[in-house]
Amino acid sequence: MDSTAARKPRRGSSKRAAGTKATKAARPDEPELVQLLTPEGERVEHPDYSIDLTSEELRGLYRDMVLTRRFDAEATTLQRQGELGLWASLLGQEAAQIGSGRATRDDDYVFPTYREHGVAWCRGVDPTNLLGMFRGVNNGGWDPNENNFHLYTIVIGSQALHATGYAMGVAKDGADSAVIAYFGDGASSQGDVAEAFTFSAVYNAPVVFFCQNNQWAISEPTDRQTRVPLYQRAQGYGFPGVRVDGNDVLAVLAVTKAALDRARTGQGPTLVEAFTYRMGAHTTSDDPTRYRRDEERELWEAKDPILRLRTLMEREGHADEAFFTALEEESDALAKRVRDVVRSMPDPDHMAIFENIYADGHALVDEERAQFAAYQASFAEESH
Amino acid sequence: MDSTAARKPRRGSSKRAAGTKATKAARPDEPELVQLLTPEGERVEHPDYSIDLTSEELRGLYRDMVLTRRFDAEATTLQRQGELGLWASLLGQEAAQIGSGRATRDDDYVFPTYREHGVAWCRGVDPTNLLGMFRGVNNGGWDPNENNFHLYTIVIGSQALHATGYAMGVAKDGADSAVIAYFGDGASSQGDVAEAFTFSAVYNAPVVFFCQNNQWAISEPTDRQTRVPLYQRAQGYGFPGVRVDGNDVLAVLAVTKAALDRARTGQGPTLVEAFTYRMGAHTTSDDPTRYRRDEERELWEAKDPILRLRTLMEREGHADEAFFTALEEESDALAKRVRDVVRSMPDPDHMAIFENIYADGHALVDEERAQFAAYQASFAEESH
Amino acid sequence: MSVEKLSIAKAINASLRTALENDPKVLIMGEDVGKLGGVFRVTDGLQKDFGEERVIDTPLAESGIVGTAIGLALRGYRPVVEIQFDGFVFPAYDQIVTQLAKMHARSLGKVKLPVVIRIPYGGAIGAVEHHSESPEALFAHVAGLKVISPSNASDAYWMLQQAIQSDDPVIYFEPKRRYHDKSEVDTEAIPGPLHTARVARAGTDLTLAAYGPMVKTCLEAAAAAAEEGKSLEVLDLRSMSPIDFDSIQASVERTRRLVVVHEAPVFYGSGAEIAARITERCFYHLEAPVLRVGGYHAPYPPSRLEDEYLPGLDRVLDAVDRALAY
Amino acid sequence: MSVEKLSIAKAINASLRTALENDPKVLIMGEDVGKLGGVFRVTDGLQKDFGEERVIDTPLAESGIVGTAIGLALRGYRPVVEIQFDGFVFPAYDQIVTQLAKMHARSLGKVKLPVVIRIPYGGAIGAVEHHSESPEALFAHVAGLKVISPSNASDAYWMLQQAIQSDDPVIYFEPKRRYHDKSEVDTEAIPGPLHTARVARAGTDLTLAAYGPMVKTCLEAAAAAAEEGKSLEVLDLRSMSPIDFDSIQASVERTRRLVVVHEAPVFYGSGAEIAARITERCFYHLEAPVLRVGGYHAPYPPSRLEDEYLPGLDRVLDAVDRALAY
Ligand SMILES: Cc1ncc(C[n+]2csc(CCOP(=O)(O)OP(=O)(O)O)c2C)c(N)n1
Ligand SMILES: Cc1ncc(C[n+]2csc(CCOP(=O)(O)OP(=O)(O)O)c2C)c(N)n1
Ligand SMILES: [Mg+2]
Ligand SMILES: [Mg+2]
Repeated sequence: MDSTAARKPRRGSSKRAAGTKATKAARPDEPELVQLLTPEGERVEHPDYSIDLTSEELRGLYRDMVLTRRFDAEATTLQRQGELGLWASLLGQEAAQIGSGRATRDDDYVFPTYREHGVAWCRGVDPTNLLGMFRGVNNGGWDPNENNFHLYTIVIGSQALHATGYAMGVAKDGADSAVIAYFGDGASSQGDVAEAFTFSAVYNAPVVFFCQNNQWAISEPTDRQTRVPLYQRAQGYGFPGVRVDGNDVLAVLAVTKAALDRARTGQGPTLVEAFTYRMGAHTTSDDPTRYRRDEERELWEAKDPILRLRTLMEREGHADEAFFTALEEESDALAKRVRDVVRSMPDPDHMAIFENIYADGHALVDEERAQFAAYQASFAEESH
Repeated sequence: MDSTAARKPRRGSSKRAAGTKATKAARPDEPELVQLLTPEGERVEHPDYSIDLTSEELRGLYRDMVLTRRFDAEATTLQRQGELGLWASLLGQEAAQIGSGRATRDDDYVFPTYREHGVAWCRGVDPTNLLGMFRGVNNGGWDPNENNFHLYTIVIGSQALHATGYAMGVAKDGADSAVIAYFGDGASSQGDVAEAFTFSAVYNAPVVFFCQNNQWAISEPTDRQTRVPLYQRAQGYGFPGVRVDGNDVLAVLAVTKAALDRARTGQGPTLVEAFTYRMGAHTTSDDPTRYRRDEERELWEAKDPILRLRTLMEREGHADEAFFTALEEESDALAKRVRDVVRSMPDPDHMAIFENIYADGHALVDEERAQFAAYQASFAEESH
Repeated sequence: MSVEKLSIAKAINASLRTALENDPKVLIMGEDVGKLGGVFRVTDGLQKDFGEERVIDTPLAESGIVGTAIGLALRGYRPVVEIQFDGFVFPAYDQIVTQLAKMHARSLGKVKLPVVIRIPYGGAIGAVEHHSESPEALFAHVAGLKVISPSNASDAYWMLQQAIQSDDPVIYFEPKRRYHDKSEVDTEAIPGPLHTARVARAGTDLTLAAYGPMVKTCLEAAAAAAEEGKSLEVLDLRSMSPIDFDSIQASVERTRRLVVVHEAPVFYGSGAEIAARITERCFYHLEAPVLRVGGYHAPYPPSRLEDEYLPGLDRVLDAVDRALAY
Repeated sequence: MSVEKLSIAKAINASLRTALENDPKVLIMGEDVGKLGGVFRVTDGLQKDFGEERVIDTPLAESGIVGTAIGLALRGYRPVVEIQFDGFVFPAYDQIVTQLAKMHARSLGKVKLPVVIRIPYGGAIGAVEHHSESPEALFAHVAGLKVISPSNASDAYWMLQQAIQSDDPVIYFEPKRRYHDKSEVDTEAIPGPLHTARVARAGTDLTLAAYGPMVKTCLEAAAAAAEEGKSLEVLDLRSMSPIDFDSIQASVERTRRLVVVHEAPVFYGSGAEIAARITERCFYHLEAPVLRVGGYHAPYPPSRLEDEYLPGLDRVLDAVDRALAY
């Protein structure tokens, strides 16, 4: 997985002539968005953002997206089989997550919401660790500091403030790391997100706000949250906002890198709105047929993030058949591993209820733990 | 007090030629702001906002500002004398409050924060009613529905949401009333204000957000809240923002009227930033010498809202000496009445603790009321 | 026919429908309450029948929802607000505590805020974090609010009717794990007072006091105890603010023993208030201290542990045994 | 000299200064804490001496303050946050309850959040609405938080030192009406454990348990009672979560009577938890029910009524008499 390995850049043959304005409006009434790879798999240029990736790097991004999608599908299956209580699928958002995730450096810090499985993948979090909370064995199954990837945050918008505070700390430390906070279109309405904008602007904190506008907050379309494009929110707080084609992994990578670079170089926060689509249900508990039409989904299927990269790669010869075959095998292996790990994931010990509530202990917890243990033991005794 | 009485408009002689752009930057680094009356008392034109007032109307505005200032000064004195526990002076903000207050119609609804004594005046709230909460005899001493002027709200920013909800109701009713919410520069940071922006935009609610940027939130200058001018906040939520010279009563009146008209005619919310200055302390408990320099105050003294209108009126002959003399007498009478009312304001009955907690009663309140009464009675008995 | 067997969820839906029909000022507001009909389908069909002006999908911002509901109430509306899950009420906590609860008193009674806040609460549904909490004590402590929770479909229907008709703000906690429990609802009955407890099962040896989801658990415990020859009275409190202490006192004066059961953590929970006040009122009647069964002083655990965390039959019976052992 | 007579406000200031000196990771954050030194001057001079990077004037947004403090703690800082007045903590309630309290457990102990939230609380200062409240129960009910309140300058100094050193989030309630009360502080003492109660006055007939501002009131009551020949023990609880039940129990086993006093409303207040648990622990020792003296179930009243609303000497003695009458 060395998609960022240095290699002499090669020029793609299908790029449009430089200078051609290659931003595209998502809908007739929507503003332009940064795009470097069209839904048809055509490389296009953008006056402000450019990218030049090696074949290996392109293969890396492709592999990330394919494996993430496969992992996600497997998790959905596991939920249907009763192995998970719930799953929040990222289907359709692979480019937004892989493009932005791959834009981060190891020393950057990432604050996800609850759907950032692709970002977790980029950060090196073992995907099976993501499943604990959805299975109900923990509320967060990885060490945030191991990969600078914070725990999933369910209370919408909260993490935007944590990211801002963390970034304030980075600045205090004089480090040139950056911080990235993920949230959704729905989350944009929460006061906490607005306060994060205010704090980050006032303290010029090195943070990127990465909003995946997947058009829906459960059953509510984006027009229930805003009447203008979300990226424009930033300017009123004094920092730039940019809308990127969230299904274009190249554009997302380029735009996020630029935003992280701004942060690193003391230029403060940026809001990136990745314009994408939630192809599946909100979660496995949701039934989107109640509130949206199939046609919309079909429209977005034509903009699939993986397909368009594959078209480019095939046309430009960035990968051969062997690569795709091997990747398929790798996907199967990943799915199998995920399945096996989840199925054998033990339930936590009952006493875990009383663990980690406090770092320095609490008399009442000690008392209740002891009572609980005695109570449990009484059953054991009875059954003797 | 008929400053809005209809009369044939008369043209002032000192207006600059139409078309001359008459916006002025407040500081070199600040953007332009709408101004119709310069600090020197010169009438100027603005391409987007115009106003034509009769002499009587000008006298009305002048009288409002003078009486408000006098009332405010009297309240400050009363606090020093121990008659009030606290006072939040509006000194310096008379134009922002009278201009906007006089822009409202009777059927409009006003949500103040805690410093809108001038707006209260315009709404017809007896000024002595404002003093109850500062004296400590009640938490709000007027009936909000009598003058469509809500109670003062101390928890910063909360009322922006109440105003938005109220405006949503106005729209539901099909009424053409408008709603205006007052808050400060500091309040702009509160999540509630941002959420009010979101809700009002999404529902196209007929509400005007009137932010008095008096440069300070207690000891914090505005750059602790934002790094760009506050009126710009609105555009990111999809509605217009405008900065007006908050010490220019004519410009404030014109800009607020226009914003209220937008609301009335189904064009949704507007943010008006009245650029002004808190000439006094935050409240009588505050000591601004700890955090700001006298020079700043002096600078703003030169922009006094009352003086500039008087200069205009005198130069253009809108009022004679008799008017000013009579007004002085009226001021003295008002001050005396305020003093007398406050000094004889009775303490509330002890049993008031238990009143109005619920509209429909609550068993525990009844029980505690009875216990309290018995307890109080036991002292009475003892002293027999 | 006015008597129907309904689930609690359907009873709430019917109650909202009745309210929307009877009073044009009633509004439903919340996240996903419209087309989706709420994540529990409690508002199913209401937007279709009453339109977007009365059944309002709101932006994703709880403070905004409650804050604008207050404004709508000031304009004469009677908003019924849905908070999607217990754990998401906290962004609205400031508006609820500092504004909704206090405005009637602040205005010396001039302003009334007939706002109902519906909150599906409690655990045992296998959910992820923040979806299984019981925060009722955090509202009951605050003067100006009324806090209630039905345990059955009939109460779900009628208590909601009464809450909507009340001129006070009411927090209406819905026992989400019982949403599908069915019982008879007479939509033409004349309901008793809202804030009174109900004897759900009569008994002589000990009183179990509960509300919401724990009433059923207590009834099961009483049935189990009956087989061992113990006669437990079960009180369905229905209201956590005010609490019907008179009814609890009357019961305890007969049974002389009291166990309070709730899902919420015991520490600073409603059981504490009941224990303290009933001990004061019944000091010479009590044969045993009032015992409490509830959640531990711990965050609600991951769902695979919730059965151990939540008060179940066994833990209730254990407390009963301990109380009877005095 | 390490022993000095300081007011509570000055002791807190000294404690913050010590913390800033000893640990470069300690930060002070809040509204007006910088140049102004806070509205009570508790942070006076700190920004001048430690700079704007360590003593931070924040935007006017409490959720933002606590939320960014959490982020700073994740980065290794130890933020000490000031909430300007009790009534303004609620916008931050969501961050405190759903994030600050739960992140250590959520992360299975991987993440520690050493954040202290200082809240001047309580009444009797003649203030306007929202400036006189006692919301401690709303925090103590929540697992993951620790809640403390000093009653004197020495505790103010040392308990804050210990709170800042703790790896847990601590809500530190400052008895604002006692800010100017002076007593001796030994800044080189070795403090006892943070969450233990202290016998503020020994006695034999009845125990008065209190914390924060009410300790002084109870001591005055005990002095007055002594003149009537009644010997009251006064316990300064110091900590509302955890509560040092062992010490209360030990005291009550001797005195056999307990009255709990706090400014907060009695209904669902800390007195309820203490009454319930102590009654359970001391059922056979108690000669009278545990009585509670506190605020009524009412919004904090306008200041001209606060003397009637707040528990004062007379109301404490009245409860003492009632308890002794059993
Ligand atoms: C404070 C809060 N309120 C409500 C919810 C319930 N909820 C979970 S996800 C969601 C919609 C989120 O939409 P969006 O921010 O667009 O993210 P997406 O799910 O589309 O990725 C809602 C309402 C929550 N988790 N937190
Ligand atoms: C939620 C909340 N936090 C803190 C305070 C304390 N406080 C009262 S006024 C004030 C400053 C307000 O500044 P601004 O909004 O600019 O209004 P101004 O006082 O300048 O009119 C603060 C911090 C409060 N009232 N409410
Ligand atoms: Mg979304
Ligand atoms: Mg200000």
